[in-house]
Amino acid sequence: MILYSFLFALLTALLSLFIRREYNYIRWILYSAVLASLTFLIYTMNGLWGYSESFKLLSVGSVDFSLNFKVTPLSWLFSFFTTGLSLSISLFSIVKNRHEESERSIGFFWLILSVCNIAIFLSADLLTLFIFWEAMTFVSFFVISPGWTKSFKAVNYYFILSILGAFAMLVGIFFLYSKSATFNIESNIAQLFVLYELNSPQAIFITLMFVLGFFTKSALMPFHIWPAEAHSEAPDDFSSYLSGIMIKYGLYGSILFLVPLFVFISKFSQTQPMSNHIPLFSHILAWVGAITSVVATFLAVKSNDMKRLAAWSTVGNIGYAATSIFILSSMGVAGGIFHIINHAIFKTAIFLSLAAVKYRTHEREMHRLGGLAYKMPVTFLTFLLGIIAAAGIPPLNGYASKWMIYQSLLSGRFPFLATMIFLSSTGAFMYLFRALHSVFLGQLPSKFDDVKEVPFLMQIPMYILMLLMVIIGIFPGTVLLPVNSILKSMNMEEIKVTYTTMYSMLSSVDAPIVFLVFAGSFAFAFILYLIGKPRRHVELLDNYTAGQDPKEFGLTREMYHFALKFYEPFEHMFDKYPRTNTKEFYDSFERKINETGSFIKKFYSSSPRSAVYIFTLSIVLIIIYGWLVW
Amino acid sequence: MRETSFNTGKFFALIIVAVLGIFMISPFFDTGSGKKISPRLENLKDRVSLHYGLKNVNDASKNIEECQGDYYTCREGVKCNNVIYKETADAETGPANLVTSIVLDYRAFDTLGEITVLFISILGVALLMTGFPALPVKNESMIQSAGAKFLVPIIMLVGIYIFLHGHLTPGGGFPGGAVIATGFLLMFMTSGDYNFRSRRFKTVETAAGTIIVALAIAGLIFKDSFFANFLPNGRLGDLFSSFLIVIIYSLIGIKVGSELSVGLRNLYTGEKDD
Amino acid sequence: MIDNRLIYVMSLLLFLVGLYGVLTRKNILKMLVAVSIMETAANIFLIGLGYISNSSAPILSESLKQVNLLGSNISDPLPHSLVLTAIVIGVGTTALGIAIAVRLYSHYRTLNINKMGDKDEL
Amino acid sequence: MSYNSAILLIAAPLLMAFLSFILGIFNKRIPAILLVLTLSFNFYFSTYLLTLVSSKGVLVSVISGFEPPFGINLVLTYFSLLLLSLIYLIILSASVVFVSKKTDENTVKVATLLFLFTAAASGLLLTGDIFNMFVFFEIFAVANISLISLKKNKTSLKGSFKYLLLSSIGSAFLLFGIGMIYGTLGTLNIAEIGLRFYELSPLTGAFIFIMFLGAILSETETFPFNFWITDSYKGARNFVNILLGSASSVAALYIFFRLFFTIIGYPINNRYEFLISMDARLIIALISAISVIVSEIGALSSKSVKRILAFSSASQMGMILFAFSISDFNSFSAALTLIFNLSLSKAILFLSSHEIMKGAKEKNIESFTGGLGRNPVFSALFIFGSLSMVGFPLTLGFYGKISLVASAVSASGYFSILVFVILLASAAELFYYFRLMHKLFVSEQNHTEKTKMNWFYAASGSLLLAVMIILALMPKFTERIVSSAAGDMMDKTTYIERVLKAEDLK
Amino acid sequence: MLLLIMFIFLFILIFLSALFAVLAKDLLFCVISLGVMSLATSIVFFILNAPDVAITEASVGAALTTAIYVFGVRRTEREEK
Repeated sequence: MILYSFLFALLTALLSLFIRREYNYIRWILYSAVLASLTFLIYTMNGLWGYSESFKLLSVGSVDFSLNFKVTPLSWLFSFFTTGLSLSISLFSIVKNRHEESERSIGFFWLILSVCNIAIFLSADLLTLFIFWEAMTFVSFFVISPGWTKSFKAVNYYFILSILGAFAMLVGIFFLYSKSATFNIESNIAQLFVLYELNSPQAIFITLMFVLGFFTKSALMPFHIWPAEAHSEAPDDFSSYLSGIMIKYGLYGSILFLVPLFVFISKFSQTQPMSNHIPLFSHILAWVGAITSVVATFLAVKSNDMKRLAAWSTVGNIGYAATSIFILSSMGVAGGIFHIINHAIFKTAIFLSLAAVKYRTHEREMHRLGGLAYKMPVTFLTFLLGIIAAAGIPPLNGYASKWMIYQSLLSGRFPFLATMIFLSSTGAFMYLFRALHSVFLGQLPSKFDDVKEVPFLMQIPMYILMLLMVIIGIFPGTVLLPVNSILKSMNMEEIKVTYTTMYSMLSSVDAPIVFLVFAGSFAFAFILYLIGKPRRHVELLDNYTAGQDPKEFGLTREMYHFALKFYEPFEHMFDKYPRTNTKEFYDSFERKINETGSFIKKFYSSSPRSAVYIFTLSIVLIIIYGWLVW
Repeated sequence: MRETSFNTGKFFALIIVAVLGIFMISPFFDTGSGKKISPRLENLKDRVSLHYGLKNVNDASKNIEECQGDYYTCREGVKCNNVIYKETADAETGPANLVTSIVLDYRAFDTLGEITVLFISILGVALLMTGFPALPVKNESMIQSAGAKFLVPIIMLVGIYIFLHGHLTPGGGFPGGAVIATGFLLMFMTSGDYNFRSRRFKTVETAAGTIIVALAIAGLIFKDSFFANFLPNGRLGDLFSSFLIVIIYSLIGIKVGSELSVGLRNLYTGEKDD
Repeated sequence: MIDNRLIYVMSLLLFLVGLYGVLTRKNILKMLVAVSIMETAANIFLIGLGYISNSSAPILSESLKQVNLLGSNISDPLPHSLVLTAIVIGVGTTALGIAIAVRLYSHYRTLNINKMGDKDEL
Repeated sequence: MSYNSAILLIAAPLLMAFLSFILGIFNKRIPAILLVLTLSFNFYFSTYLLTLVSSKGVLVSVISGFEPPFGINLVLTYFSLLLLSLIYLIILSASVVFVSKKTDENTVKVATLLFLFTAAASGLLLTGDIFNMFVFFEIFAVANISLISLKKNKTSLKGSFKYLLLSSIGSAFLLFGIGMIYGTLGTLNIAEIGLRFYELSPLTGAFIFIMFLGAILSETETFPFNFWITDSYKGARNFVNILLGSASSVAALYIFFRLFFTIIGYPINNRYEFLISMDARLIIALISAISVIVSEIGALSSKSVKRILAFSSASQMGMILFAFSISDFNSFSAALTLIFNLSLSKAILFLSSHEIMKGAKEKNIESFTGGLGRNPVFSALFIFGSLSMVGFPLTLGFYGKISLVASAVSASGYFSILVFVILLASAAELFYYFRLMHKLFVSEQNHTEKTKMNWFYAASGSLLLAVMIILALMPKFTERIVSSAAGDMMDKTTYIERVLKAEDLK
Repeated sequence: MLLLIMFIFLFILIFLSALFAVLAKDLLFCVISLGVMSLATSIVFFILNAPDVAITEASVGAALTTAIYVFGVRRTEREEK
């Protein structure tokens, strides 16, 4: 059933390539239909825990390649939410890509990507996971950079890092396979635990390989540079997919493989070093997550491009979730999963609204925008709710998950981690509010006078996402109850939660009450706004230069737009401290390789004599090596 | 390259050559255990060529088949019926010249490959020299051309003798062909009016090649083995003996002769289809 | 009375001379000459493998009625046939090499190999 | 019945080579048609023999009527026939490309060269005699040199001259090695040498090993020995690239296998000790790993497409040699899968890249720009080929790479470290292939009109693609092929027993 | 004994002519000394009981190869620059 639906989707993708450019919208409607049916299929699998499918492929040597799928609570939750979100994004894309000049291959690859996405979540063993992981990496290359020279440079970071990570994971998988002779996840975890008990350095090496694979994909330190490049240069509607869904695979892998392993170690191990009741390794990874979130926050504050800003915000949120997951308490894991799903929703909303802005204005730099709230109210509202959720302000869903993360950090006695998360959360508020203000509030540049709201079909996904944010905010149990069944399936203690109320060791929150309080105060403020003094519309120049022509002072319009260099004073505070530039590091590495390559190339096209010379020299070297060995 | 680095190149080349030389010489003065190359060869007892010399390969291989599982001592216990010059008739291979019997009977397939190498390299030369200008012809002297006209028939005759008599005396298709080619070389180098038609030579050459392969395939048809000797062998040492080998050697001689002439001509004047 | 080892050493020396030539000469034709020397060296080595002192050439004649059962009265004929093949192969390779050299000369107007490194085609 | 008619695989192209030279005088099309016909015959016949061999085991075909070890013989093993069918397939596709070209004064000669190339490849893969192998090796080298130099421009001449020098030195080395074997063991039959190689003294063994190494490594495009590749690939004509990159590489790998694993051998039981065992394997593994790294880096900074493909070919060959050096059943299976992948997809890549770059002034990466719009069929072929090359999941390359990693990791520490390095290096491969593919997707403002499609190219490309897809998507079939061939590679005892007609060697 | 002396003499001749062929500046001299080497080698082959090879080497190696080389030299340049 699962595989046939995949084949059906792939076949549809292939057939759609033959649709003519004039009928682009048919192609996208087809994709939406396929995605809808896939969503429905996954929905019907709810509760069929343990349902599995297996397909034998080639067996080369001793390795039997086969595809194994299995439905577990974890895989169901992730696949259902991600597919549903991609369905809503695809509705947006129908309109965006209906023009003749838009790339027709994006949709094709995107549908394959959606299939890979479901397959990654449903895969029952490590080999299947790796197969679809790699396929996803390869295919996403073409969607991020569908033949744009600029986006090619951006996608490089993503691609190289992902590939290196995937290969590291491959080595890890096969090191384990050579010990356990199976790809089954549970038995491999048990095998790795045995290796840990034998205290062999191999165990740490294998774990490190898996960590590399997962962390490169999820852009944790020190691989945090790619989202800013890739998300900002990807097609606008795909950015939301990339940021909302694809960046989560690493965390999914961690929950699938690393968390059970560490839990196992913390419960049964006699030999491994512990710190704060969790294995040292896990503790270090939690710190990596926290540091990532802080670093990403600072970088987001600096950026002037709205998509870039949202990308850095994604990295920061991934950092929270990673920290929360790796402290290994039930509350932490539940909070992590909850935050992953919430982040998927609100980040999709943010990116979709940014895409809507760009669809109408073709502008990405924040200081060239402004005052769009009146022109595009629905988009504005989506963005507003999105950043409220992202900043963790009640009563939306981001609040609920952040609350759980703080609670788990505090109850697990990780004060420093909690401080760092608090810090970056505050920072998130700084940059997100700036984005809201620069893009939607303030003065409307005159060139955007005739900007309209996006078509209705593009608004539908925004409505859906707003609704989701509010509903999950009020009833966190809708997600947390399935999360509880995940915890149960992972043999962890369940958390205490009802549809409306969350309980932690320290306190409890009743979400509807919080919502009512906030809704009441908002209504109060709105009434005040209505009965207050009537407003008068003032021209931009009147407001800023008292009616004088700025050209007399040698100024341009951009220079007195407040959004340009918004946080410059804040950045000056850090001027004294030395900076490390990760991107520069990667770039210098690339330059080194290129220099070596040119050297080799030059050697290859030099004269025949040197060819003979090196030929003989290497034979002599082999002889000398032989003399030394024997 | 600058003068200094050039000298370093020479110096390192000397070192490389010295190391390689020491390595390559060491097996000849090896005193370790195991089989090694003998400083003085005494006999051919443990070599396959002993049976080529005795012309009893079929017996030897039957013997090996009989004493299965004991392969090592098997070679030495062959019942020996060696052939005698001018007495043995219908030996398993005809020529009195043992090298010829190897070249054209025991290891005839190598020779086919050898022909092919020559053919393909002359083909390569032709391809490379296509459309290349001819060498300037020097003013020919009377003595040269007259001497050549006198010499060439003799050279040709010697060549033909060498390959026709290859089964009895030293020589054979390759040296014979080379001698013939030298004759043609002399012809077109000395006398400018000699009309050298490459196409004729090529036709003769490829026809000879075709016949050789066809004869080999005929062996496959008649005797169930490629290159099998399906003509009578006659008495060892007679002029009229081992007919197939004489035929094939003559064909090889014709082929190599015309081939090398064409190759030399190509180098001399460039390839033209005339 | 010739020791086989003498032949081996001689062929090796010749081989090394050829190798040195290939390594150090910068003229294409000379490199080909050096390669020819190497091939000749290999041929001498092969012939040396089959040489039995105080024996005769492997041709049955009036003076050599038959080969004795140990095969000690003829030199090994097999290497001879191998060398025949090797010589012809050597000629073929040489001819091809000369043709390439001539063509190269027509492109570069020099036989010096160091002047053939191309800067334009990187 | 006897299987002596297997010689037709060599004799038919040889006969046709001579015959087509005569027939070409009348009509220049005849040799081309004969070429395709002969190759089809050879392909059919080799697959027929393959089915025969798979049911009856190793078969021996005798030449001149003298049984081994005295006469020359052909040995039909599953492995050699499998590779031979593959090679025929590739030569067939290359010759279809060649046939599509306009006839000129060289057509007949080039057709003859292709015939002889076929014969040489058949001889190399089938022969059971080491000196015979040397002869075919020479034919093969000379054929390659002539084919490379067809274009007669600077690059191709230089490339072919380098190839000539390296292969001449290599063949001198090989001759020394063969002489040493004959001088000590007194035989030239590969099976008998393999049987008795352990008797040799260590120094003699090392001598032979080094001589073979020098002879073969330049053919297998391994790094310090492969300085001919870039100029040769760059300068050669299109169908020659296909032959060089796919057919020649496969043949070279086969010779490598025969020289190092059948002759020098590996342990089967106590009888066949791998004389210079682990150390020799480590040398090969080390060299191949270095080769992979260097050629990947070289390809990364290259601009010319053919040069990139040449370097990539070298790195793939390095990977296959690495798989050989591990030398157990799993790694041989991986090597076979990689060989299939290398030969088929490299042929597709050369073919399609040539068509995509048609009309461009400089044959570099930039000429790929907008290929998908200009030339959709060949761009699609190129994308399929390179996806298989880089190991997109569920393609042949993926299976090969993964099983290589699996076998290396389970072999020993040394190999698992090296395989890690190789994997990291092959990430570079992904990078440059994706760079090329990305260029195909770039849509230009000024839409150039579509290039006229060459149906011959498309036919041969889709033939290869079909084979690749069949191999990747028909698990039972591929599994049977790979496992029987790998089993055949492991089983040296049967090879020796069948050739020497000795049963129960233990 | 006579054979040995002759052999050693030829050996020295071969070695010297090979060295000369490699080291000489004038290409024609190179080629001619290569021919001399081939001729001496063919005599060595004769001494080593290989008359077939001797004849082949004399006709193919000494005569033909030299001719080919001479053509090569005439088509290019004689002096090494």
